[in-house]
This record gives sequence, structure tokens and C-alpha cells, in this order.
Amino acid sequence: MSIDAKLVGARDVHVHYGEAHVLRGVSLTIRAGEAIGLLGRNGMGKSTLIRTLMGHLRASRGRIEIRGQDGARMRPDRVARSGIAYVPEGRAIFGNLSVRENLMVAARPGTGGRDDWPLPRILDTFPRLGERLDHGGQQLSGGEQQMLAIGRALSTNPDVLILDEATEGLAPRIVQEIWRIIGTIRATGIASLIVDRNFRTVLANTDRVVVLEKGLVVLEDRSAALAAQPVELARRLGV
Amino acid sequence: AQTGKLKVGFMLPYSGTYAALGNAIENGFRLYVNERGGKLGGREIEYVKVDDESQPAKGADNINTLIKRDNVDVVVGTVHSGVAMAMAKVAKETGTLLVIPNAGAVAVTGPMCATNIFRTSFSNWQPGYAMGVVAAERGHKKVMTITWKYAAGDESVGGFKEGFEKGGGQVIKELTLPFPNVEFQALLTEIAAAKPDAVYTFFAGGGAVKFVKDYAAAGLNKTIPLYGAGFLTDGTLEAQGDSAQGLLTTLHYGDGLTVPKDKSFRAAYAAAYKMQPDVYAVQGYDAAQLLGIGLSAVKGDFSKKPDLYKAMAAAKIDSPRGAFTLGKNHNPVQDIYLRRVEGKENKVIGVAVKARADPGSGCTM
Amino acid sequence: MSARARLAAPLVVTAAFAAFPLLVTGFYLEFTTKVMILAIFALSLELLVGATGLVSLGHAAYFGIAAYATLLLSPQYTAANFFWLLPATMVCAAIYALAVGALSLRTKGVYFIMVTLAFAQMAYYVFHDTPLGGGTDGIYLNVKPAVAIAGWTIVDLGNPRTYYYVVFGCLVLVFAFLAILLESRFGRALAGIKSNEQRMRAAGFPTFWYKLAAFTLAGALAGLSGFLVAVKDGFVNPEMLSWHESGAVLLMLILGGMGRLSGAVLGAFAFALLQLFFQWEVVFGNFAQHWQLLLGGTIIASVAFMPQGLIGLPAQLRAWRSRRAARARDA
Amino acid sequence: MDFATFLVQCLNAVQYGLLLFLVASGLTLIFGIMGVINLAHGSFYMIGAYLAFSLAPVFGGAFLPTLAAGLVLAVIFGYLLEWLFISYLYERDHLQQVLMTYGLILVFEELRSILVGNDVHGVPVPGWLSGSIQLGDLMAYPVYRLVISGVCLAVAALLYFVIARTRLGMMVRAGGSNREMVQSLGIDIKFLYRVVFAAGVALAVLAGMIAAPVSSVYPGMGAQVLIVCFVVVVIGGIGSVRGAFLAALLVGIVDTFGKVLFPQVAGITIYLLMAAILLWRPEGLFRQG
Amino acid sequence: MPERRDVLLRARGVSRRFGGLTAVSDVSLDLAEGEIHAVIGTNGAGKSTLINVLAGEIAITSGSVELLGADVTTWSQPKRARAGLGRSYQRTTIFPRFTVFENCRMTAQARWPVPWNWWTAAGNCPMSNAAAAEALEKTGLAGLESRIAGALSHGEKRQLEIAMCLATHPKVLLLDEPLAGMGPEETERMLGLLAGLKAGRAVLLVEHDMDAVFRVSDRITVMVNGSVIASGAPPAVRADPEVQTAYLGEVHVD
Ligand SMILES: Nc1ncnc2c1ncn2[C@@H]1O[C@H](COP(=O)(O)OP(=O)(O)OP(=O)(O)O)[C@@H](O)[C@H]1O
Ligand SMILES: Nc1ncnc2c1ncn2[C@@H]1O[C@H](COP(=O)(O)OP(=O)(O)OP(=O)(O)O)[C@@H](O)[C@H]1O
Ligand SMILES: [Mg+2]
Ligand SMILES: [Mg+2]
Repeated sequence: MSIDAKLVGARDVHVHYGEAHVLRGVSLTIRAGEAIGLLGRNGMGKSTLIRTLMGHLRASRGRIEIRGQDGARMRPDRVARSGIAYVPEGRAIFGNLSVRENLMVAARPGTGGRDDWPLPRILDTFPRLGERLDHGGQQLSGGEQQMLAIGRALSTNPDVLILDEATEGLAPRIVQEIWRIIGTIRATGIASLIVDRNFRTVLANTDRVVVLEKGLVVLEDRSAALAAQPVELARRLGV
Repeated sequence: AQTGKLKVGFMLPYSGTYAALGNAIENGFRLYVNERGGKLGGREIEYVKVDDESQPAKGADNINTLIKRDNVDVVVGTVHSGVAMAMAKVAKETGTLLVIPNAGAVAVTGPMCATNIFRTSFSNWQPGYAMGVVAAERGHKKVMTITWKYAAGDESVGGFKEGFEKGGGQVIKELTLPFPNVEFQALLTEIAAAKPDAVYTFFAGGGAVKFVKDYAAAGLNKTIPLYGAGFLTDGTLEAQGDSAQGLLTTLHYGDGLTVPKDKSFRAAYAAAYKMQPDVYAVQGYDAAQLLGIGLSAVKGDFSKKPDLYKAMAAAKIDSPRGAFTLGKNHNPVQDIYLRRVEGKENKVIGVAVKARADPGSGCTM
Repeated sequence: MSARARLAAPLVVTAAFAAFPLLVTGFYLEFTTKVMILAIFALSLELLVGATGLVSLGHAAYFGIAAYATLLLSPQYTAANFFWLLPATMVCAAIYALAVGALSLRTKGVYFIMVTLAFAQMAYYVFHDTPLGGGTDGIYLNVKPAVAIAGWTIVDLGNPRTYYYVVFGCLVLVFAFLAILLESRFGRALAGIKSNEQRMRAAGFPTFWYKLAAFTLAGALAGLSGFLVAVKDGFVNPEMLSWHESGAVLLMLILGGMGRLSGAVLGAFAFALLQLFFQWEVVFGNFAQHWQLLLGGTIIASVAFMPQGLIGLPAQLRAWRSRRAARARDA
Repeated sequence: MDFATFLVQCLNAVQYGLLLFLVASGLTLIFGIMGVINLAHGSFYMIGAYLAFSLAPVFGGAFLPTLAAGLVLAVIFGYLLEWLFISYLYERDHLQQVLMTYGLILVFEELRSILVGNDVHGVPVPGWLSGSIQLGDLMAYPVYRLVISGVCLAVAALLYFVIARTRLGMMVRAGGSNREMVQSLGIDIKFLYRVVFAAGVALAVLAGMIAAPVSSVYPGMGAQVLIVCFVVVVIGGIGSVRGAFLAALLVGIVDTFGKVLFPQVAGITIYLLMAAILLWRPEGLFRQG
Repeated sequence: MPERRDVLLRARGVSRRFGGLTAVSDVSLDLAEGEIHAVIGTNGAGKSTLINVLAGEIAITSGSVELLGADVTTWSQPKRARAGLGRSYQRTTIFPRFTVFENCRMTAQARWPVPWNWWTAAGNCPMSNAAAAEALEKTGLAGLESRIAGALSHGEKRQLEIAMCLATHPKVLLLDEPLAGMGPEETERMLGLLAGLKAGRAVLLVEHDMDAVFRVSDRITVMVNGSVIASGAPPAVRADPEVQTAYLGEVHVD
């Protein structure tokens, strides 16, 4: 795999919810091994973009590409099988499955048979889950559920990891841990698309940042470059 | 005099458990009318049908559909007793002629009886009583009964008890199970443990098939004779197979009757519908006869209701089951036959009680 | 839609119904009477299912209990007084509803469905297996209740046209009562409970009591329809309490469209008319015997193509049209 | 009741309970785990019984080939049915499933009436299983009934294993909790549900085919069994195979002894049982998970 | 010891067990009027469970709770709520099919329920309307009143969650991660709101955003594995080495 291979691409994507025009022509590319931050205020369309990439929402206009194939008509499970894992906002863990089952249900080798994230490694990363392996997902605390959602995504050994507010509700120590893991993931060549409210940390841990406002990309640059112009960024994010 | 077509409304079950019975009744009725060139009492007959679904809750609406929308002159129906009760109520109020070709609810020709309500079948009491008499004659002393916990079962068992105890026997236990439950095993075990001289039962349709098979499978048929009201083995023999062989039942009809009318009826029915008639077909046929007799008496003039009803009440019906008349309460006064299952037939082996009328208690007409 | 237009439709419908008996007599009059009673029954369930989110599969119990009460409370050979018989039957239904509600409201979701079913079956078997109400064969009402004040008979319930207006009046009253009730704070609280009970409790609503009140009220209203049916037919049978009846009225709601009162009424009419139509020999000849096939097919098709029920059809068409327009715009 | 009778009654109870489980097992799958309220389940049971009746002549009355053929048909049938009628209902209000499956009941019953007629039929017990065992001097117990119990036990064990222990089972359960997320993890939930639905139908058909020789075949047989099955699933706790199994046995016991000891109230005993259990444990004996 | 203000909610020895797991173990704390009392701690430490127990949502295993001077240990949740206890949820619990405004009005109604008045439309209750409008204004949702709540973005839903809680005018507020899911702008607004809220009220704040916690809270309690390991004024807690290893890690709060 060449290092700048395009894994996921969106070109001029428009999305409607009924009458509401939520994405108004967004373009975004995720290349192998690249970490991208997606920022924007509440309700600007970040999650909508992600759900469109995953195939849960249909773009009314524009083109989605998943590994060079037309993604617009791909079902979400096909998208996921092309090596894209997703941690949704709100976690969506399976409450009626135990922690162990949550981690096993979708576990599979990644593309090329990679198996970087076997169960023991996930449990090493989140020891808290190890203590609660046989508990029902419903019984976990909010943060534990969040860890479980991330662990579950990793269990599919993805090439692209999409994290929508994955650190929400996690203790600072765990957040640091997660960012460390994202770092590790980056190092192993897994690409990531990260939505997170802590834009400073995002800037520090990604290659590139895209800022959405009212369904449009209003700012896109290398993270290092953006970090150097905090005023513009702060204005866009409303700080 | 009226000359237009006379409208007959069939309110019968065309779907669900009793659908086959509904069709047989209709076939029997039509056969008689067709034999007379499609006319009764000189009036051409026209039919309207309503599926009563064996649903008492819809009974009043369904018969109203026939009477008020389709303007039928006569209603013929039905199989299910609860539905028949609802029909009788409406018939009584509207004064519409109702001929019941099956439902055996005692009340319809008891407290509910009316000048415009007739039955050409039986009351649940009749076959039960007859079997009670037979069981006593056969020397049984202690008998158990088993049936579904519903009106028809209670009435049939009541009749049996009356006939049996009159003959000196004793019903030691009345077993029931909720309708339409068909899990009999527990009660069969009770029977096996109590070892009565015999068992009397009232079941019909799918329940009858299953009960007879279960009874045989438990080996009880070898030690404790099973007696039943005729529905136990009517229309069910093919399904019951070997397990029903030799069973004794009582009914107002059976195979191998020596009645000449029966021979011609059977031949005609078989020719018309490519299948053998059953008791339900006979009852339908007789319903048509009864109506025909009445209509002839008034020369097709349906407006002469009192004369019509008087003629019908006094009718002597040349039934395939053997001629019968109606009692004061408009229920057949008829011979009840004792029958034995042989092969696929309910062979008549004798008359259990002769010209037996239903007591019709409660009927003030 | 302007406020006036919104008011126009119900007024036209009400006027049409009021004028109906002047044009039609006999079967269709009685049929419409019967369906209006069913509509009241459906409305009472709508209060539970549509408004409160409590799916009861035992609603026929209250309907049947009131019907039985009508007969059992009526004297044998004289007419009962309408003005005390009606409340008395409704109270009978409400008391059973209160008892069932108090127990079954402890459970949720499918469990609630099944528990209400179980209690209805219990009532069913009480009438089915005991001679209390004539067993399986049911019992008759000898004399219809008299609408009389101090011995003066005001209207004769035996007259179909009069009875039509009585039922129609009840339907309008129940509809209006529920329409106002559901907009009141009590009604909105029920809506909140349906949507998110946890949050309602956290806000300070004693939700159990609200639900119990709704459950009892729905039982009483179902009792009203049971009373009306018993007086109309003069015959009751345990099958009135069977789960088929409970299921049928639930189907009316779903078919009509849940969450709107008019959906319940529409559903009752649609269900009854479809059944009548498919059973009609004049149209379907001998195939009318297989009316259930046609009814089943229609139901399947309506679920497939009308997810919001009949009442949601206009909105669905509008959405479809605007989507098509949007697509045309984009292209 | 003497002791011997009591033992035989226990046997009756267990045997009835096992049969109930067999019928309810398909329901557990479709209703408990997939979350589809399938009123048509009783119809599948009826279809199974009628298949046993109609297919037997085709295979010259040979039992096992008939069974196999019936199951194959059932799977195909269930698969198509899910695709045509159920697949787009998951995202909708659950009550729509009630309406849809009710429509299916009407259609199935009527098609049955048109195709096979309304007569009651018997299906012979296969010759090699037709013996019976004498229990004391009390009564004979048909071997076939014991075989049925064996089959029920096997189905129970298999079902438990698949649902609780395999990846497939986990996926199905996960789908019941959050369909969208299951898809996001790369699992083809549509296909999976289609297969599970087909399996549920096959189980009901299997129950119908196996029960046919002892229960006979008659119109409306499906409706009767449906409610009892719902009771079993609910008592057991929705989504739990283990619970359904225990509940089936419990219902068998209560029903059997209810009939014998309290015939007057036999109709309501199982409903009393259900109400009592749900008031004690509002989520059934075993809640899912 | 700083000057003591009125204690509005007092918890003594509160414990809650789930089977073998003790989620909250012998926690005592006081919420005083005019104070924001933060409860922080590792994931699964029992913070949400503590809120649930205090609010009466789940039963207490042992211990007692006192609200505005009354012993409410055996009171149901709605009763405590009517007595002035408001809470928000960690996982959004709104009425998804209603408009944003109706969401708030619905909870506001709890203070003027009059269920027997069935003839007056709920929309005609001026008090609830005013309370709802005020809550929306404060939380920055003004302008979104007529949107359907289920169609809001995640962050907007979180804002609504708080607004619904405020609409009941509680005296004691239990907030479970009110900042989760909010962007920087909304976080700022919420912190301002919190600071303004505490006048006349007691606020319990569970939050993982340490910047925020140390900025607004007057008192901090730290929980680990169900037990309190530290409690006191923010600077003291921040300096506590045990808290640092167990929870804060290498975060440097400035
Ligand atoms: N199902 C829906 N129906 C209608 N509108 C929706 C729906 N989901 C989201 N929206 C609207 O679309 C817009 C974008 O929502 P989206 O969830 O993509 O925002 P976001 O950037 O992820 O915000 P947040 O940071 O709060 O999660 C919002 O204004 C939201 O109200
Ligand atoms: N209903 C329950 N049954 C069993 N265990 C539960 C239940 N609810 C919570 N727990 C357990 O209790 C512990 C405390 O949970 P709680 O939700 O209070 O944590 P928390 O401090 O709020 O964590 P977080 O910051 O992650 O939200 C957790 O380990 C959780 O798994
Ligand atoms: Mg989002
Ligand atoms: Mg928490």
C-alpha cells in the first residue's frame, strides 16, 4: 500500500434531512496513515458527514469514494468491511451483550490479515474493561461504555478509525491514554478521523485539521500551520 | 300471491375450524332445492351467504347484514351454538324465519324458543341422553365423563347423566378441560387411575381426533370402553384411523341405514358433489325440506307467516335419517341411533332411543 | 392550512354524520351505529396506546365486562333506567381496569402487553367457564333500558334512528373530551410519559398515578362502548372479551394511524368497511368466501405503503411530492 | 392422587412442556431476540402440520425424508417472507409488525383453506416409532411422545448453544439491541436477520411436523398454540433461551396439574402463573444478557 | 473551616451495591447554598450512581439523604423533584418527538401540574411557558424553540438536557457531565451559566473537564471505586498526590 493511497474521499457532498440542507458541498480525503481532525461548533454537520461516509445517510449530491469504489450506494457493512471502523457519538454499545461479547462480536483480522488488536491487547489498553468482562454492557458506567466502544472498533483491525467525540465523558487519565493510543495507531499506519471538543489536543495529535461551519468547510490546513494562527481558529470555533 | 324469487340467507362458517361443516350444510340444502328444479313451494330460490367465522361477538351484525341489507326471507344457520344464540335473538326481534341446521344449544329450543325458529338437527341433550340409556343397558355402573368446559359439552354430559342415572348407573367424576385445549394426557392419566367401567365423551373436530387417538395410544381403549356423542367420529374417521375402530357413539344419523330415502339421498349427493354426504349435509337437506313443506302449504306466499309456521311445525320430514316430526319447541323428535365404527364408517347397529323429543324445558310457546 | 380550513373538515364530517339517518335507514344505519361504537372503543384504546404509549392487548375485557354488567344489572322483565345503568356499567369496567392497571403498570413494554392480555383472559374465562353469564352461549337482554326521567320516557332506544343519534352523541362527546384532555396538562404529561418516562419522573411527575388514571379512564370509556353494544344487540357472549377482540381494536388503531384521535375513528371505519366490502357477494361472487385473503392482503399492503396509517397518508404524499420537487431542483 | 399417578402426571407435564418449548423456540428467536412481534408464528406451526400431511404421500409415507423436505421448504419460505414482508419493518414502530403479521395470518389461513381444504386430517405415527411402553398397570406411554421430548431437548440444547455461545448468536443479539451499529461494524445484518427469521420459521414448521402425528391436523390449530407460546416466552424473559425452556416446563406443570386439581379454573391457571411471575419479577425469570 | 452556609442537601453514609459490586460506598457530602460542589473521579467510580441515589432514581442500600432539612431517604424520585431537586442525565434523555420548547415546558409543568383541570390547554399555562422560555434563553437555545428535539445535533441535545432541568426551578441541582458533547463556545456559556446559577441554589457538578471544574467549583470531592479519597477546596485537591495518580494523570491545570 503506497503511503498516500486515498482510502476515503468525499467530493462536494450535500446532505438533507427532509427539508433541512445540512451539508452543502463538503469535500474531504483520508489517506492511509493520516490523522485528520474534524472541528466545528455544535450542530455544524460533523456527525452528519461521518454518517454519510459510513453509508448510513445518503448524499443528495456529490460523490463518496471508499478505496476507489463508489461509496454512495455501499451499505454500511460493506464500508466497514473495507477497513473503516467507527465509534459513534453516544457510544451505541450493545447493552444486552456482555463486555466480552461486545468485543468479540465483530472481531476480525484487518485487510491483509493484520491482527494488531487481539482481545488481550484491548484489555491491556483498557484495564477497566478487563475487570468487567462478564458484565452486561448496559451496566457499565458512561466512561466504561466509551472505552468499550473504542475497543470494539479496534477489534475489527481497521485501516481507518473514525472517532466521533470518543473522549466524551472519560477521565483525564483515560483521555491521555486514548490520545496515546491514537498516537500508536498513527504509528502503525492506521488513518484516523477525529472529532473532539478539545481542539488544542486535536491540533497537537493530528496531521491535518478541517473545520466545518454550517455544512461548509471553512478552514482546512496542516495542524502545525493552524496551531500557529490560534485567533482565526478560535473565531471559527466560537471561543 | 308472491311470485318473485325467495331469498335464502346462509349464515354459516366458511372459514376456521368449522368451515367444512358449513360447506356440507350448504351443499345439502342446495341439493334438495335443485332436486325440485331450484324451487320451493313454487318459488324460485336465491341464495346469499355470510361467513359467520364461528364468532358469537359478530353474530348479531352478521345476521343483520342478511336481514337488513340483503333482505333475505329466511336465514339458515349455523354450526356454532353461541352464534346461533345471537341469531335467535335477532330472529326473534325481527320476526325473520330462522332454520338452524346444526347448532345444538339447548336454550335455542328451550327458553329462547319462538314460533319463527326451527331446528332440523338435534339438541345437545339428545345424543347424550341416548348414550346414557345405552350405557346403562350395557350394564355399566360407574362411568366417568370428559368434555370441554363449555355449554355444548355440559349439555351433552347432562343428557348422558340423565339417561344413565335413570338406568341405575352413576357418573363418578366429570372431567373437563378448557375449550379448545387439546392436551388430554393429564386427564387420561386420571381416568387410568380411577378405572371406571366406561367413559363418556363429547368432543368434535380436531379435538375429537386427538382425543380418540390419545385414548388409544394410552392403551385405555383395551380396558375401558369409550362412548361418545356422534360428533366424536363424524367427519373425523379418516384422521382417526385405527384408533377409532369399534367405538360406539349415538347420533340421529349414521352409515348403513336401511331407510330408502337415505339410499337415494346418498346417491344424489355423491353425484352432485363428488363426495359422500355426512350428518351435516343431511341436516342442511332437511332444513330445505322443512322450508319446502311450509312454503308448499302456503303456495309460496311468504306473507302468510302464521300458516307457514303452523305447517312447518306440523311437518313430517322425510329425512335420510328416517322420517321425523318436530316437537312443541320446534326441535326434531327423532330416533337416536347407536353406531359402531367399522373401517371408515359409522355403522348403525340399532336404535338407542326411539322418537325421543328434547325436554325443551323453559320453552313457553 | 388556515385555521378556518382546519376547522372546516371536522365540521363537514360531523354534519354529514348528523344528516346520515335522514337519508339512510335499515342496514347501513345500524352498521354505521355499530362502527361508531367501535370507534368509541378504539378511541378509548387510543388514549392508552397512542397518547400514553401503553400497548394493552386486553382492552376487550373492559368492553365485555361493561356489556355483561349491562345485562346482569338490568332487571329481568322491566327496563332499567339508562341514567344509572350507564354510569354503573362504566364504573364496573373502570374498577376492573383500576385493579388490572395497578398490577400491570409495574411492568413495561412487551411484558405490559402480555400482562394485560393475561388479565383479560382471566375475565374471559370467568364468563366462559362459569354459569354467571350463561357460559359459552351467552345471555340475552330482555328489555332495553329506558331513557326516562321520573317515569317519563324521553327517547326510545329500540328505534334504530334514535339509537344512532345516541351513539353519535356519545362518539362526539368522547372525541371532544379526549381532544381537550390530551391538550391539557394531564394529557401532555401522558405524552411526556410516552416519550420518556424517566425524564418525567425526574421532573417530578408521579408517573405511575398518571398512567393508572389513564388506564382507568380508558377502561371506563371502553365500558361505554361495551354498554352501547350490549344495548344495541341485546346479547352478550364471552367472545366479546377474547383476545381476538382486543387484537382487532388494536389493529384498527394501527390501520387508522396512531397518535391522532381521528386515526382511531378512521381505523374503525376502514376496518369494518373493508371487511364488509370483501365479504360482499355482489362484488366478489363466490370468492367472497375467501374474504380473509383479500383483507389480509390489504392489511399487508397498507403496512408496506402507509407506515403512518390512513391518517398519515396526506402528510406522506406531501413529503413524497416535496422530495420529488427537491430532486428535480437539484438535478 | 397416589404416588404412581403423580409420577405419570409429572411425566405428562414435562412432556407437554417440552413440546411447548419446541413451538416456542422459534418464537424466542424471532420475537425474543430479533424483536419482531410475530403473530404469524402459530401459522407457521400450522403450515408445518399441513406439510407433514401433504408431503407424506410424496415420500411414500417415509418420515425422515418428509421431515427433511419440509424443513428445506420452510427455510426457503421463511427467507422469502422476511425479504418480502418483514425486512423494512425493523426501523418502524413495532406495532406495525403486529399489523403485518396479522395480515399474514389471514392470508395463510385462507390459502390453506383453498389449497388443502378445511377437513381434519390425521398423520400416522411412523411405523418404527409406533410402539408404546407400559407404565405399571396404569397406562401405556407411546414411544413417539418420548421421541418428541428427545427432539425438543436436542433443539433446546442446540439453540442455547448457538445463541449464547457462538459469534452468530452474538451478532443476532447485538442486532436486537442496535441494528445500525451492527452494520457499522461490518456485519451484514439484513442477510443475518433473513437467515434467523428463516430459522425461526423452520423451528415452528419442525414443531408442526413433529407434532402432527399426535395432534392431528386441523384448521385454526395455529391460533391456539400462539398465545401459550407468548406466555412461555414472556415468563422466561424475553431473549433468553434458557428462560423459555424453564418457562415451558413450568407452564406444562401448571397446566397439567391445574387441569387435574382445579378443573374449574383450568382455563386461567397459566395466565395466573404468568401474572404472578411478572409481578414478582417484572422482566421474566431470566432477563436477557 | 470556611464560613458555613445553609446546607440544602446532606448525604450521610450513602452506599449502593449492585450484586457483588459496591458502586457507591459510604459517601457523605453536603451541598451548601451558593456553592458549586464538584464530584470528580475515575470512570466507574460511582458518580452517576451517587446522583441516581440522591435523586431517588435508584434505591439506596444504606445511608440517609436529607433535602432542605427533611429526611427524604424513603421518598420517591418525583416527590424529591417536587421538593426542589433537579437533575440532568449523563446520557441525553429528552423527548425526541417534541419541539425544543415543548420539551422544556413539559418539565416546567411539573411545578404546576393540576391534572384534574382537563379543560385548559397546557399551552395556556403562563408560568410554564415563562419558565421554559427562560431556561432556553439561559442555555443558549433561543432560536431553536420550534425544532424537533430528536433532530438536534448531539451538543444541542446536551444543552437542551440542561435547559429542561433548569425549567423546573430546582433548589438543588445535580448535573451529570453537563459539558460533555459541548463545543468550546457552548462550554464557555455553560460555565458562565453555572456561576450565575449558584446564587440561592446548591449545585452538584460531575464533570471530567478539569479546566472547567477547577474554574467554577467551590469545593471538590474525588471518588475512586465508590469511595471518597479526597475532599476540599480546589487547590488542596489539585495538590493531593493520590488524586493525581488515580485520576488527573499528567494533566496540568492552569
Ligand atoms: N435526524 C435529523 N433530522 C433532522 N435534522 C438533523 C438530524 N440530525 C441532525 N440534524 C441537524 O443537522 C445539523 C448537523 O448535525 P450534526 O449532528 O451533524 O452536528 P455535529 O456537527 O455533529 O454537532 P455536535 O458537535 O453537536 O455533535 C444540526 O443542526 C442538527 O440539528
Ligand atoms: N445497574 C447496574 N448494575 C450493575 N452495575 C452497575 C449498574 N449501574 C452502574 N453499575 C456499575 O457501578 C459502577 C459505577 O457506575 P457509575 O455509572 O456511577 O460510574 P461513574 O462514576 O458515573 O462513571 P463515568 O464517569 O464513567 O460515568 C460502574 O462500575 C458500573 O459498571
Ligand atoms: Mg456530532
Ligand atoms: Mg457517570
